[in-house]
Amino acid sequence: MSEKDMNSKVNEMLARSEANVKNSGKKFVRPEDEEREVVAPDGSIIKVNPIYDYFSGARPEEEKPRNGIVEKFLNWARAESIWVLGFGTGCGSIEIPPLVTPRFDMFRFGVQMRPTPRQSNAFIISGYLSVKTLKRVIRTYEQMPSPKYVLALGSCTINGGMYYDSYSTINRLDHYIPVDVYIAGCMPRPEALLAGFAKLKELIKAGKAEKANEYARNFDWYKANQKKIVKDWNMPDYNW
Amino acid sequence: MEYITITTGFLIILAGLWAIMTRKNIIRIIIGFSLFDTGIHIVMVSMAYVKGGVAPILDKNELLTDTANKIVDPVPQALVLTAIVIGLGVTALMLAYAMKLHSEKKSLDIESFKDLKW
Amino acid sequence: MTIAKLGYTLLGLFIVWNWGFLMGATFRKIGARLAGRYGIPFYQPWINFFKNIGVRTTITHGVMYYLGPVFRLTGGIGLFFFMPMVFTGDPNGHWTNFSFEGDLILILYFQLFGMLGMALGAGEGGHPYSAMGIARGLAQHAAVELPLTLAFLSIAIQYDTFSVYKIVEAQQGGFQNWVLFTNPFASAAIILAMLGAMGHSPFNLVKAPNEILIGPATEYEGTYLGFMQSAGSILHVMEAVLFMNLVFGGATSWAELIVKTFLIYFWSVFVGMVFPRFKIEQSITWFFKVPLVLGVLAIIVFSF
Amino acid sequence: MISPIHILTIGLGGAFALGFVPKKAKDAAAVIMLAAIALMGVLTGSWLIGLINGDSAQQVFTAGFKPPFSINLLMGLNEGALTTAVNFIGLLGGIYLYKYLKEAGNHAIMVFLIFIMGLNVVIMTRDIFNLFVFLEIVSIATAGLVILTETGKAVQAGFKYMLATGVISGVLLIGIIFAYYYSGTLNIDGLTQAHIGALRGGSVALLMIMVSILLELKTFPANGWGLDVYEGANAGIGAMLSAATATGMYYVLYKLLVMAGPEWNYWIALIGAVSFIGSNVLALKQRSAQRLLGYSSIGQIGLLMIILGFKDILGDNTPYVAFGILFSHYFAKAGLFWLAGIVKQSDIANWAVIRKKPYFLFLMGTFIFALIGFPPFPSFFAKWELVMELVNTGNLPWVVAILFGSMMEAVYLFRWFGYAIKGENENIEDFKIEWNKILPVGIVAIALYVTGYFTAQHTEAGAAINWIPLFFVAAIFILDFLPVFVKNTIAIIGMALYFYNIYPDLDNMRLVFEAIFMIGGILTLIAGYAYKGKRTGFYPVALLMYAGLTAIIEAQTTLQFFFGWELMTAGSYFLIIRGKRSMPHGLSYMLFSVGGAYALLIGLGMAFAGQDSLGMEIINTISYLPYWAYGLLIVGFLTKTAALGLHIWLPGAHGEAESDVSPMVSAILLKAGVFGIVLTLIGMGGESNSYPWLPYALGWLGAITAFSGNLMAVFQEDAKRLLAYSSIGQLGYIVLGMAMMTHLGWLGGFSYVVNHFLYKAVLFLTIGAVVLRVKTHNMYEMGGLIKRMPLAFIAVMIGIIALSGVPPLSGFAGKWLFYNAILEKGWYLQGAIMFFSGGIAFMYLWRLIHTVFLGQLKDNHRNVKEISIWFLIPIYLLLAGIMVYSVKPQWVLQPLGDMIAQWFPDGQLTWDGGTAFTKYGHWAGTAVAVTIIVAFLVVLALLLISTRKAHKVKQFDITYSGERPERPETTHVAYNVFEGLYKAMWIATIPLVETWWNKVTDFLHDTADIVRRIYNGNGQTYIIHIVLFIIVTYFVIIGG
Amino acid sequence: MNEILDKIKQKYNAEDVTIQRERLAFVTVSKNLAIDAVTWLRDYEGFSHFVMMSCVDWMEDGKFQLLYLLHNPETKIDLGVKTYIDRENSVMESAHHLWKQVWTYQRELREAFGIDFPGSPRIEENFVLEGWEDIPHMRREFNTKEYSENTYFPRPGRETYDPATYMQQKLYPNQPVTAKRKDNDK
Repeated sequence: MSEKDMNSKVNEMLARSEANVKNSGKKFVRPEDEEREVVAPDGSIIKVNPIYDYFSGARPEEEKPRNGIVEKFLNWARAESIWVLGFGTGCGSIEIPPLVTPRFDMFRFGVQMRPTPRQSNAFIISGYLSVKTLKRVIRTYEQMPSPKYVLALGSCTINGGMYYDSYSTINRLDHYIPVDVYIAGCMPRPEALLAGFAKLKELIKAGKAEKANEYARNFDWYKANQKKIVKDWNMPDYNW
Repeated sequence: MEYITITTGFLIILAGLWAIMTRKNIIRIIIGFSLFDTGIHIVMVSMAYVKGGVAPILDKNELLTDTANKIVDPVPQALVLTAIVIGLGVTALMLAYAMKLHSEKKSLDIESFKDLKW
Repeated sequence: MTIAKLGYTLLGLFIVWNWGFLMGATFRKIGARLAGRYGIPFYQPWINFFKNIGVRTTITHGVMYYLGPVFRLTGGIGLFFFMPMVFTGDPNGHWTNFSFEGDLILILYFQLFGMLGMALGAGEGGHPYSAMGIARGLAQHAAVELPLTLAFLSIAIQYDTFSVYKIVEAQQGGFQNWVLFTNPFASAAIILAMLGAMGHSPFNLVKAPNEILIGPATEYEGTYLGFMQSAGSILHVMEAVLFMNLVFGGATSWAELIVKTFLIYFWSVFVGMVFPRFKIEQSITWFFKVPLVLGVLAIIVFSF
Repeated sequence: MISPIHILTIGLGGAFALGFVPKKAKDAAAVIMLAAIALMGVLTGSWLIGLINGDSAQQVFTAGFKPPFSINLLMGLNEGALTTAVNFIGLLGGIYLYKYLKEAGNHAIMVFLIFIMGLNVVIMTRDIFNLFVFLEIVSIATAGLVILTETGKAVQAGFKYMLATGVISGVLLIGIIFAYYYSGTLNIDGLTQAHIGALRGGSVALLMIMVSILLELKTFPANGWGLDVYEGANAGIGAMLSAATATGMYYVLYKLLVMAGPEWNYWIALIGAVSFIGSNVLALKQRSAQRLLGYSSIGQIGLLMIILGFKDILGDNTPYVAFGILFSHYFAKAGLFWLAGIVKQSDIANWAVIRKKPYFLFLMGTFIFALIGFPPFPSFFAKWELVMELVNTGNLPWVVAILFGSMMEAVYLFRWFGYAIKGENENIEDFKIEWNKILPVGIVAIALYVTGYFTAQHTEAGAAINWIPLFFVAAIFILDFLPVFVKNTIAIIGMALYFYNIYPDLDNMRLVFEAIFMIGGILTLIAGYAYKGKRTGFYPVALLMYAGLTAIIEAQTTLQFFFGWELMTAGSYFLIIRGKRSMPHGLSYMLFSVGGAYALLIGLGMAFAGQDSLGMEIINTISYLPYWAYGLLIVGFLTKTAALGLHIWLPGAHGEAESDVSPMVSAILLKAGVFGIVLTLIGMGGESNSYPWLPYALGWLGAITAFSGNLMAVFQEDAKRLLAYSSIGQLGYIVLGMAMMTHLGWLGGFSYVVNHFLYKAVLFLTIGAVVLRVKTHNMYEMGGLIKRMPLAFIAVMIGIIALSGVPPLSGFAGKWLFYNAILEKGWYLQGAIMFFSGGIAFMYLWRLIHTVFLGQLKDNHRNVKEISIWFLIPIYLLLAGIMVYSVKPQWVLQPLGDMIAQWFPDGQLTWDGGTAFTKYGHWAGTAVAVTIIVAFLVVLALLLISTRKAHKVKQFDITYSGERPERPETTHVAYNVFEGLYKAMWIATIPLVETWWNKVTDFLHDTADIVRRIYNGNGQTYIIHIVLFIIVTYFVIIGG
Repeated sequence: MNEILDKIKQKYNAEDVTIQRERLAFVTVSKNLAIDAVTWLRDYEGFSHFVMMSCVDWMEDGKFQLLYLLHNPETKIDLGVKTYIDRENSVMESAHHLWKQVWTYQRELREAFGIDFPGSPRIEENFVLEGWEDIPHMRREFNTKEYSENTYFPRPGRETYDPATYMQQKLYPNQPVTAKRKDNDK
């Protein structure tokens, strides 16, 4: 079989497969995401849209910094009290736990782990991000209160790394959520992470870590990017 | 003499009771009941008997003095008449029942009429 | 009540708030040193507090959610108000706060105020982990209360009063007069049950950080969290002060108070550092064993 | 006056006349029969009126002879009354059987007439042989009626009946002839004079006569034939047998007992007691309605025999007592038999069909309550009198036996009634109503009420009863066709006026309770406006309960008290059983109530022993076995407060009741028990009582009740059951407080009484209203309702804060007082248990508010509305009460303290401004409240200042490990919340008490099931029973 | 081993018998008989353990090759039953009733290759990808690189080297390239 034949055959098949997919009927929707009807106690029917009804979904607003010295003081406090939420899906996350060991001891820099996004102001995203995990990242990021900072840890997170050509891993995190500090490496060592924190502190103290507001400002762009790849969008446009 | 009748009476009563309590056939039970009744009647009459007394029909003058010792007591005799009549009525009614029971179950065995219990 | 007294009381509150933060930091520091780490700087709680106050976005799940931290902090402050802090020999002295308004029972029951408000607020948040944490907390609290109540009753029987001030007064004049030595069973019960009241490991399943995401407070952020930290610090000190007043002879000066509360607090921290966490049924049964028996003994000793 | 002999004339004449009526003119025949019976009735009635008005009794001799040569009849007061009654019931029975007899033909009509006539003569005759003759006529007539009108099973029963009565009459005849032989007379008076029992051989004759009469009365256990007839025969005939024949026979026994002499009294009472208890126990397993009634009839006759046996002790009261019971039985049983004939359902479970015609339910209820002896029926007063007299004369075992039998009777009758009220009636064929059938039933029902009223007037204490509330209830009952709005308004106005009228007459303690009952009642009634339609039957029973409650408060005499108690029980039973799934709970409520009432009855009887009056003050000076008396009174009252062991009815009853009924029965009704306990404890002499163990035991009971009630509440999934268990616990506190018998204890107890009323009413009303909206009781099916019902949430929140005793709300007052009281009294361990219960209470309260109002809102509740405004009004009025009490506790505690000081002057609170002092501690309620509120506001202001605008989010905007929650159902933590606690404390939740009671009932039922197999349906076996009965009686009475 | 192979050859016309190892063999049966054969192996021959199920895309032949790998715990033999199905109309009889874990494999195959198994439970649901809309990504005609470039904002300036040649050039720039580039993508 010559290469040409092969290519034409492939193209033909491609067309057929696409047609197949399109003709194969409705796209699968998870049962819990389907619209449903429930019967109210008084017998009336209530329509439930699970994707939007349960969520506020309001657009985020820019949160103006306070004035002058107050904001400076607060920025100092934020910088000295970085509460971290870790998000690890691959090899990257294994580099975070050493930070609490005596050798690296991030606590002395005012950095500590928090279990819930509500109480964290820094978000470490590590490892390659598939579309599936990106959804969780977006949701978690949006749930963190402003001001919030994102540390992208490792090449895969930053630009796809060795998975640059995978059908399921994203290439550039900062097209989906704003990133304050890039910690490159495959994998970065804990020292690099500590350096990242130092960098973040600098940024915060300088008042430059306002990426949360940037997200709000460019919300439509970010959302469009996110929705481009997340096909079964089953959460509101903004997760409060 | 009087003891013979009264004893006979009681024996008949017992025989009747025995029949009522042990025979399974309803007709026999009714006969037993008749016996039981008859026995009672005999007892009644014999109780009224006064030794050497005559029938309490005051047709002779000598009976008018010391009457009570010369005639048998008339009251039980009157009673026994009533009792016989009633016994007859009861027996008749029982037989009517027997007929009706038989017509319903085609049986005269008392064991087969236990629909109501407990 | 004079303005001066109110002023002193508020000053005391401020001291307690700060001391609570410092104690919290010490606890962390001790933990760090135990693990061979340097640990947080001692001023970290204040920074955390200010950072939390400075958080820009706030969410609310509803009015009750909003009021939860208010209840909590009011609970702490109220507890402070009703507790005589420093014994000066004057029942209406400056540092007796508002203890003229109520006695030990008021203090005992007022502890629930903040808990209840917090539970309701967290409940409205709708997070399942909040509910789980609260359920565990309540179950454990009930179990802790039983030996504590018995011991408190025993002390009340001993001194024939429910007034905390009078109990402190009766313990003056040397450590041999402390309840710790005059009523050892009650003291033992309190010292053990205290671990549960303080809520450190092994009795901290209520807010197990990795399992149920610090439990009740899981949805709270920013200012709420700042308020709750404040309440927590005040409550920690107040718990320690309560046990200090009841068992360890009270305090005649702020310095003594700080030393004693620190030692009391250190006891629970020490245990917490050493022992792993109990499951909730384990902790309940634990309180029903040794502390309860001690509590009953304390009662029996004094009822004859 | 027409001579009573003409009854015979009329009867026989009528029967003869019927012979001439053409066979086809059936209406004519039936009318003649009715006319004849009516004529007899008029005759005897005119005699009765004459005799009541002072005419002298008349003795009639036939044919001018003297006994034994003549039939002689006596027409005295008793005879007059009974013959009138027989004719009356005969007339009604005739009407009832009108169509039935008509179809059966002239012969049957004739026989029925003869039957009634025979009974008349049986009652009047003074000649023993004549008695035999007419007894035979009656039984032949009965059997004749059966064979003429029936087929199938009834005929079998009729044959057994013939056999048995034949043998019995044979025995009677032998007895008669021997009696004549030894005494020479057949006249009962003659035999009495001859002291037949004392003659040689006469005792055997007497035994045979007496035993055969006893057997004719179908004494247990030789009564299988009677039961079969009751079950098999037409209900109309059953009614005649049960009402008329039994009445006649009973009077025969009465006559003959005079002849037999006083030594027989004991035996009659004993046989009566055996019969009463035996047949009532055996009836437990009955499913067939008519047979059940048969057992009950026999039981009632047994009771009447006991009364006869005690006629010397009862003395002049005998007729009163006997007639009271007899008439209740006579009307009620006839009515029930007739109802059975109308409903035509053999299985009692199918009686649910009666609900399709609600007024029948009313009739059935009337009869059943009359049989059990509830006010206002004659049996209530008769039973009261009987028990009072028996206890007074030291016959306690007999009283216990009587009440045990009555209890058993209550079990099966109420079970039956429960089926009728609550059973499934969807698939059962409806029944037809015929005017001639319903008329007699209605008449006897009304007759029961009328006789009840007049029975009450007969005694001094009874006459003092305040009937106004009952008349009000009756009026509301008549107005039941009106819509809810009107009835509710009338009820509220009525209660308000009544309260306004009586409150000046009450002392402080009674005023507290009356205020809870009446004001609470009015408030809960306001919630009734939320209901639409007619709400058939609600108002009469609710008001009946309140009538009972107020009667308890107002009672001047123990009779009035008990009267009110029973009314309240009846009313609350009906209220409770209105709930959807409340049948088994209604039954157990009723049984515990009846049991408790009997304990009370004995206790009150013991109080009456040796006293002149029935005034309420007699419980202060009990001299006859006072320990037992007070103990029984307390046990009686504890059934209402649902102390541990007697509590198993409460959770179901309160949990399943309607939304506005739950607060009535929980917040209000339970206080009746507390009131009783308060009365008893005062009666025991307060602080210096000489019965130290009673309050001590009571205290422990209270503490353990508090503990287990609260613990059980923690593990409930049903919101209303949770509250119900909570009520058990709270009542435990109250009992403990009262049991302390100190000023502080009582103050704590009373403060709880007031508080529990306030917050439990709030909680039950709110949760009930929520349940009305969301249509489920299960907490895990609710959740997040704060978004939809904020006002309800606030109400529950304040309610639970008050309940848990968290300052500054009112609950803390109780806790604080309790601590001080405990320290003063020295009940440390009880106190510790109680305070531990408080900690547990906190758990279920949180669970209640969390799982219902917080957490996740369910999809199907998205559009539910705020609870009804009519619920909100009373709720917020009550909340206002709580708030006032909280901020100004002295306004409540000071008057209460003053009131309690009259019994417990020592150890009062001292008030200094707003601060209360005890020996041990101090509490400034107002100041605390102000401090906390100020602190709260300051903190709130700080939060408002330091927070930026809070963004309002929705229910799934929660952190969920990066995920989103899928459904509210899976995100709401509500089911089995306290799993950890359960793992630690499951051992304390084993339902030992319930198991125990189940064992008891199982034992009784199994016994019944085994023993009743002696009635194997074979006529011969029944004869054997009869013979054995005679032999055993002989050996026991003569031989023994 | 041979015994079972003989049997299956006889019974199901198995072809292409490969004995891979002592205790591992593969047979190919026709599409219609495949599930029958697997059932028979499970029920009668003791192959009670289902090891896995996989698919090979023979794009050039227009076939998918399905493999059911079974294990007999008694004899410790692994037997792979292969079958070919049409690539265009890729439907296969479902084996979900034999082992529950087959559900998951079939879901995976459905998502990755687009093979339908009618009747298999939850077959419609997503397996690893959420909301995948393109052609099944394991079909060989799917170009993953192109897809990635079109979808995921590739970082500009990225260069790709073959590690072997690149490293050789870096380390030994003066020597001729000996390492052969393996040309993987067509």
